[in-house]
Amino acid sequence: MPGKKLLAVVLIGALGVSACGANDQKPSDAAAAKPDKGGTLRILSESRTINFDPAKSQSLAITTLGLVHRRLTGWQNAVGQPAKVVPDLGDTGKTTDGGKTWTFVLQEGLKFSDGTPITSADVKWGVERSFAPAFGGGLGYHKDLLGGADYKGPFEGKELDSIETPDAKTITFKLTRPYGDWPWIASTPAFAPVPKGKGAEADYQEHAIASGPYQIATYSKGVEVKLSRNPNWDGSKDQVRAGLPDDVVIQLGQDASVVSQRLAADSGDDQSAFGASFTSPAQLAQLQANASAKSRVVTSKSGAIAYLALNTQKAPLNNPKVRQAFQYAVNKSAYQIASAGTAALAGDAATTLITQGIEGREQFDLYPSKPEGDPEKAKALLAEAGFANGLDGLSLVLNKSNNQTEKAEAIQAALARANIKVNIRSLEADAFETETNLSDNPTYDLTLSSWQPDFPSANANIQPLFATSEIGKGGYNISRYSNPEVDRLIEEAQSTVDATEAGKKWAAIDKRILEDSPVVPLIYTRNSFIHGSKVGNFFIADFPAYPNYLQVGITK
Amino acid sequence: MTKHVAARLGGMVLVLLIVAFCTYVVFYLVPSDPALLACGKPCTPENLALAREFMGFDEPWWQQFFTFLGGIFTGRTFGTGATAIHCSAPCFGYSFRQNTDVLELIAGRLPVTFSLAIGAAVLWVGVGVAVGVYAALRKDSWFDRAALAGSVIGVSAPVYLVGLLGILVLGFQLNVVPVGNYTPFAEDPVRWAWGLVLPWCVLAFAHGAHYVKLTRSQMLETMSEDFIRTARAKGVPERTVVGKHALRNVLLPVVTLTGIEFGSLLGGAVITERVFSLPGLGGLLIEAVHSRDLPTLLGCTLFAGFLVVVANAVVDLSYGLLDPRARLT
Amino acid sequence: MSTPVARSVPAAIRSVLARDRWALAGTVTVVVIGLVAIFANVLTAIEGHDPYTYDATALDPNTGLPAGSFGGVSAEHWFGVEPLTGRDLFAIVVHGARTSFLIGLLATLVSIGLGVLVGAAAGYLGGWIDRVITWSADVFLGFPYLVFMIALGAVVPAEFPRALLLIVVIGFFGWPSTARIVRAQVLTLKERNFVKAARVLGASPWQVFRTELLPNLWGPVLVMATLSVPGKIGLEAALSFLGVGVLPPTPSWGRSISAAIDWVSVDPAYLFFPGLALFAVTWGFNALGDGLRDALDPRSVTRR
Amino acid sequence: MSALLSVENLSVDFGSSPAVSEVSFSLAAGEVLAVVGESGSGKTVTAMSLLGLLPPTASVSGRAVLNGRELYSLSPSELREVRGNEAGMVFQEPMSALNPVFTIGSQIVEAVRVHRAVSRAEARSRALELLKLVGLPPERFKAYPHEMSGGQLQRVVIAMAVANEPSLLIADEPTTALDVTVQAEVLGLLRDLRDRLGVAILLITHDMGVVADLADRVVVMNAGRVVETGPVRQVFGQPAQEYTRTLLDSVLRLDSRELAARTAEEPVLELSDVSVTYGKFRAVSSVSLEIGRGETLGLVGESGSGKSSLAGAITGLTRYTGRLVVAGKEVSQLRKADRGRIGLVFQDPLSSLNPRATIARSIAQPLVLHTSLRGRELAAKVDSLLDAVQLSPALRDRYPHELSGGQRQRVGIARVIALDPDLLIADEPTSALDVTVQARVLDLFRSLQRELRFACLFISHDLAVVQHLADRVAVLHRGVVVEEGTSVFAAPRDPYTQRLLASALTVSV
Repeated sequence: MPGKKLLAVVLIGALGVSACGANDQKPSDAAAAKPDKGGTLRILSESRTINFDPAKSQSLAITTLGLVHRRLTGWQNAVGQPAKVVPDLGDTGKTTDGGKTWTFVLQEGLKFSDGTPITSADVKWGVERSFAPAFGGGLGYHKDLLGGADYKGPFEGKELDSIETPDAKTITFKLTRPYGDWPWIASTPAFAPVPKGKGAEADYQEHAIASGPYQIATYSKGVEVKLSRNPNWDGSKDQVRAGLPDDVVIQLGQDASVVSQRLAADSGDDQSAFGASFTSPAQLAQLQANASAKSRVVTSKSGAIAYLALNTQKAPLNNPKVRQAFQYAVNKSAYQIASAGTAALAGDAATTLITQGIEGREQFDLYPSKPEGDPEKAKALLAEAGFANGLDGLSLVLNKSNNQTEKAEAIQAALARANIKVNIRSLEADAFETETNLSDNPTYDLTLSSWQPDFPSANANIQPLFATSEIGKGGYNISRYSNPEVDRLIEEAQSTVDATEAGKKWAAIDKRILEDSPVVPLIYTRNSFIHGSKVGNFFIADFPAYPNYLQVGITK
Repeated sequence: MTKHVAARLGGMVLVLLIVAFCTYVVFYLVPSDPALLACGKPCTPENLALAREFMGFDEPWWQQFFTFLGGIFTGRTFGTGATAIHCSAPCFGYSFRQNTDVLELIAGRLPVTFSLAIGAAVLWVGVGVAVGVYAALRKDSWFDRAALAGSVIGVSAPVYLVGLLGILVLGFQLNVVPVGNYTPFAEDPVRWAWGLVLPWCVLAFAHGAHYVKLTRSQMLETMSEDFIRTARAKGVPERTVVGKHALRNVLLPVVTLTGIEFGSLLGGAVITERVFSLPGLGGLLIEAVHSRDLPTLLGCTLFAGFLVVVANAVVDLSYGLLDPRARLT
Repeated sequence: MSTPVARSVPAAIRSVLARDRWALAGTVTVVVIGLVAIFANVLTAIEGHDPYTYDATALDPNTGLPAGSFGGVSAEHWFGVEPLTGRDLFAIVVHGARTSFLIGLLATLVSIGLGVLVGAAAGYLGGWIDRVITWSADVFLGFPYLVFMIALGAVVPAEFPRALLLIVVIGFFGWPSTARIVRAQVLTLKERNFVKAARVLGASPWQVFRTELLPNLWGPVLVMATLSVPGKIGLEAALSFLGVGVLPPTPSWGRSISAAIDWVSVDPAYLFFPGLALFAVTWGFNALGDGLRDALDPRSVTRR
Repeated sequence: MSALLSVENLSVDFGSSPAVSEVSFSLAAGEVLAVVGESGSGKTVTAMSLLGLLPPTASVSGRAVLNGRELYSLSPSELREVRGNEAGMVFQEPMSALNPVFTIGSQIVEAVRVHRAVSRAEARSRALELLKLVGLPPERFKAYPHEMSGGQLQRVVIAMAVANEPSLLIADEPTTALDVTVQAEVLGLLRDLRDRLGVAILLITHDMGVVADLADRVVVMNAGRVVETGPVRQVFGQPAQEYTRTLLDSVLRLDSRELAARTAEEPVLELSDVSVTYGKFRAVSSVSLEIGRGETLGLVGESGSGKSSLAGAITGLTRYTGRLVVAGKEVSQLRKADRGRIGLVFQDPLSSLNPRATIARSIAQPLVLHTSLRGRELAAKVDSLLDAVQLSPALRDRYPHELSGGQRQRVGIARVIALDPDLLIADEPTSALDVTVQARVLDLFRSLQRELRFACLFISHDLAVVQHLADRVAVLHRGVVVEEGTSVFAAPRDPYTQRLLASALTVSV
């Protein structure tokens, strides 16, 4: 779920971009120094596996996987600007029928690391591969749109008819309905090319054929992955990857606090390394004491939206008045401290559903109050709804592996001020997911969650969390919010091809949903990363809240 | 003799089967679904069903257990056609969470855990026995008192507490020893040893304490035996009395304890490896528990049970070597 | 066969405390922490905080660390406060003692009780009962029990009281080692003539166990129990350390220590107080147990 | 003849009370000097002091000169030279005196090599020579201690002690733990060694028979002091001291008289064709016996003869085949209520009493199990039982370890007679007691039997005790009763019985 997948994203992908930290921090010294070509970049990852099989990956376009695989389209992000979809292997796509049919044209002269040319058939094969049951686990937004409900992948000899490759450069997707964000979908991992006919083996991830600047040199399970230059990658044909270092070494299974200590010490190889995981509040507090280390901490300006989901299908939270009371009852300030020690490190208090850094976002606050909340107003709303004595025995479920205990306890304490009594129930990840995402009849009233869109469109912010189709059955609509009007508006916005126009529609939907108060936005969670002194061009743009790995280089 | 060995082997296999079965049942009851992970995002019920079928989770649970057992002897194949995954015999399961044959996972982590355990055991048995013997010989001296006080502290201080303090003081404050760096022995033996120095010492401090206490009391007991008096009456030098006559008898319980501790190595490794961030079996186990990776868990528990059984057998065997009374006739 | 000096258990305890300074110090430590656990509510009432209330005002607004030196130790907060939450650390440590003692002592009771019964049955009755029990003990010792506890913690529904679960699980997995020792003791005792005499007189196994065996097992059992309490307390702390022990917000030393690891270089007090408490109570029981063993265990010659 | 060893004014104390005070004696080359005394007389401490084998807490004063060397002032390395070289030592418990984890051969070799710079092969051949000397076959060289019998082990210990042809052999109760026939062999070996090697022997023993058999002179000790010294013949024939006389009077003498025949009464115990087997081993085979009311049957046998198995069968602790009837009921069918009809007195009185139970509770146990007596009545009954075995009721709240050996055995008897049993089985009830105590316990036994008229199976290896107490005697050898009747001592028919009687040592001078 949001929480868990988010974690997975963090671990599997690492990121990196820029610059501006919280407290108006200047771009760090190292980031300012211009990195040269060459050197060995080290990435210290908590994760024990990195899935280089595009079909199985949920990696963002700008993190680890992007070093090895190119995709049909790419992301361009920079500080102070919303992320844009840009050409990668192909152009950004054209539609002639209002978003139902999309055609992409690949650049000339592209080659895989083994020297064979990359054709539209290889892209098609890659997408088809993601339908095979053996290659599950990746981002699958395309599957429904391509109408592949009964399709079980290309290894059984069948092709997916909705993808056409009239020639080696052209690829056409015929969608089941108009979809304006298809160019964004084409930047998800499944749109990386796999040489046609290859990749049937389960361990393809360990020797995947590269199209990006690096190829997999060695893959030692659980220990490290060494990437070396792909001789067949042509930098002039790639506008999203700088490909500066000669080698990239990803050390796996690193303990986060040890990583933080090592990078703070900044000696030897660690000077050209950065940590792929968030720096924890404890580590941040520690880094404050070390001027050199402090200057090498990069904090995102914004990030995933953390929210309290209210189960809108279960009494008494099926009453919008009651739900609105929660908007005032929570204490966003205590939540900030519980998550990172200070508001500056935790991230701004959130009032909208669309996260910062996304095209078309509008800032508004339907329920203005102090950061500490307004328990009196909450009580009044509850009284209006017929609960003058408050609420008792609400159940708040938690995903145990997300370290949300303190945050949940902060919520629990805040709600208590408005006479809302909550019991916290901590579940293991699978049990939590089964209850929130799969169950038809869940018993929870509240749950804490956070959501980072998988691509920089408000669509990815709103649709997975609030469309009726996303309730249960594996969807992430955990407030179980269902409003035919909103569903219709979502479909309309999704089919809008013009980005600016679509953005406006999404902003309106944002407001419309919050009027019903299915969730209480808490904060836009900031992420902090630390890097060694020789790592240059290490920035975090407005979206996503991860460094852009593709631009990082080593300074001399 | 042959019959005895056969009975023993049979018993070992039965123990392992029971361990495996209990592990299986307990973890099967845990709400868990590895197919969820392979299902993708968003995870539709159709995708989930496909993933389940592919992994063999659509069978009834008892049948899955027998399929698992069968795999040990015949190997298993998941899925069909070009994308099928083959896990050759002995197949201790295939982890879809980690996309690996479990045996391969264990084999990959084993060197770390063994490096840790064997190095530390050599240290703690050696130092523990030496200190225990010396303390017993100098009973009531300051050395004896210090050894006893130290051993009570060693027994009382949790490994993770001592480990953390060690990392903090020696690793980060004084920068004497490296932290969180495991180098395979084959790659660079010196860096291998240097990287493990701190964990070895910490483990040796905690475990060696038991050996000090055990050796000391055993030594005191042995030194009051009649045969020690006989040896002295023969005119045997005191050094030989201690080093030959007493020590050989003292070693018996030490060997037993070592065997038991070695058998439970995996359980202990869970905490040690977490503290020292070492990529060993304990870490694999705890990751598997947290991610409900049933095949890996089953494989690990079976392996752990196997270690215990083997350790017991080795203890029995070395008993026979050390103590003629225990020899089979 | 040399016959041990028969010393009554209370007399042995008295003499140990009179003679052995370490054992006395251990006892004092255990008693003091025990009293702290019993009167946790009173103590926290005197200090004026409970272990659950968040207090942002006790934190440094720039870092989320406790305001003030050494973890915010002050007249207001005797052991300082937790970072990020501002909860009172003294209250947490004191209530953590309650968790530790409750689980440690009751789990010991369970494991020793089971171990004595099962071990005595194996040793005294012999035959197939002995074989089955000895064999089961082997099976149990072969279990990676830590993994099992972790797993059981996940299987049992959240509604089930967690402390009870830990007591039962920790206690249950402790029986084999006790049973082995008791079995060995009973095998020796069984050969002693007074047990034979009772059997000749027609006493039933239960009567023999109660009147002949048990009085002679008290010494070793008490020693085993005392020495196994710290192990049980440590195990609870270790499980909490691994995140599978008592559920938050119930205070637990192990969980505090686990949480404090990350903070140790900036807020050592957070590790110091729970760590010290855990060490002190473990050490206390061990020192007392060693003293008792010297006095009660006939095989031991480790007199100080 | 100048003294080989002379001890002058030896005093030893362990902190508080002196264990040995002002002991003096001397020993000439080739002479056998026995030091006798009951437990606690200080005889063993005296012997141990000579080779510096006392625990470090002991403080020793006085002088002991061996071959002109002052033993008590030797440095550790000088002391080592004396040990095993000039003076060899033989201990009481051969089973524990040898290191269980080394072969006996290697232990003998060690004894040789410690004092002689010889090669391994030479030491080995010397060890084989020694084995032959003590009458063990050379194959035993590779044997481990647990594979050998007590008598064989004692021979090994002796072989080590004489390995370097010492001038003095200190033998501390060398035969106490051995069977009668084995004891005779070991004593024979010692005598032989004295004759062949000319070694002087300092013999520590409590057994007057052993003294009479082997020693030239005797030192009688009591409570750490020397009571009397002189040639054996003189001291035993005309003891000068009252204590010596009492000691000698307490020794039961074995003679060849016929036991007084009794008229047979109704049998209380009947065994016919009783066998006990453990796996393939037959411990008791086809034994048939009977004992009438008020009668005592003495059962004589050495270790391994099956007497304990037989006792186990009769008390229902051991499975058996055949017919075994007590007071008209088959033992294997006995119900709990009938169990009280059989009483059992054990060899080691301390181990037969629950160390955690008071004397009163131990005595009351059978009454609690089998009668409805409780409270005041029970206490009164316990007191009367204590009185019956001539113990003060003041002992009722004591624990076993607070009593002397004789008192404990009386408690054991009191407990057994509490239920007025039909049959009493006494398994070596006095062998752990000093002679003077033994005599008194046996007297008590006899008077109780006269009064209570129980049938008694009296098991002992001590022929004199059996002769003293029994009406009839049965001899058990390898599970078979080889001879039975009243004339066993007067006219033994079976060769084993003859050998047994021949081995028995007498004090008759």
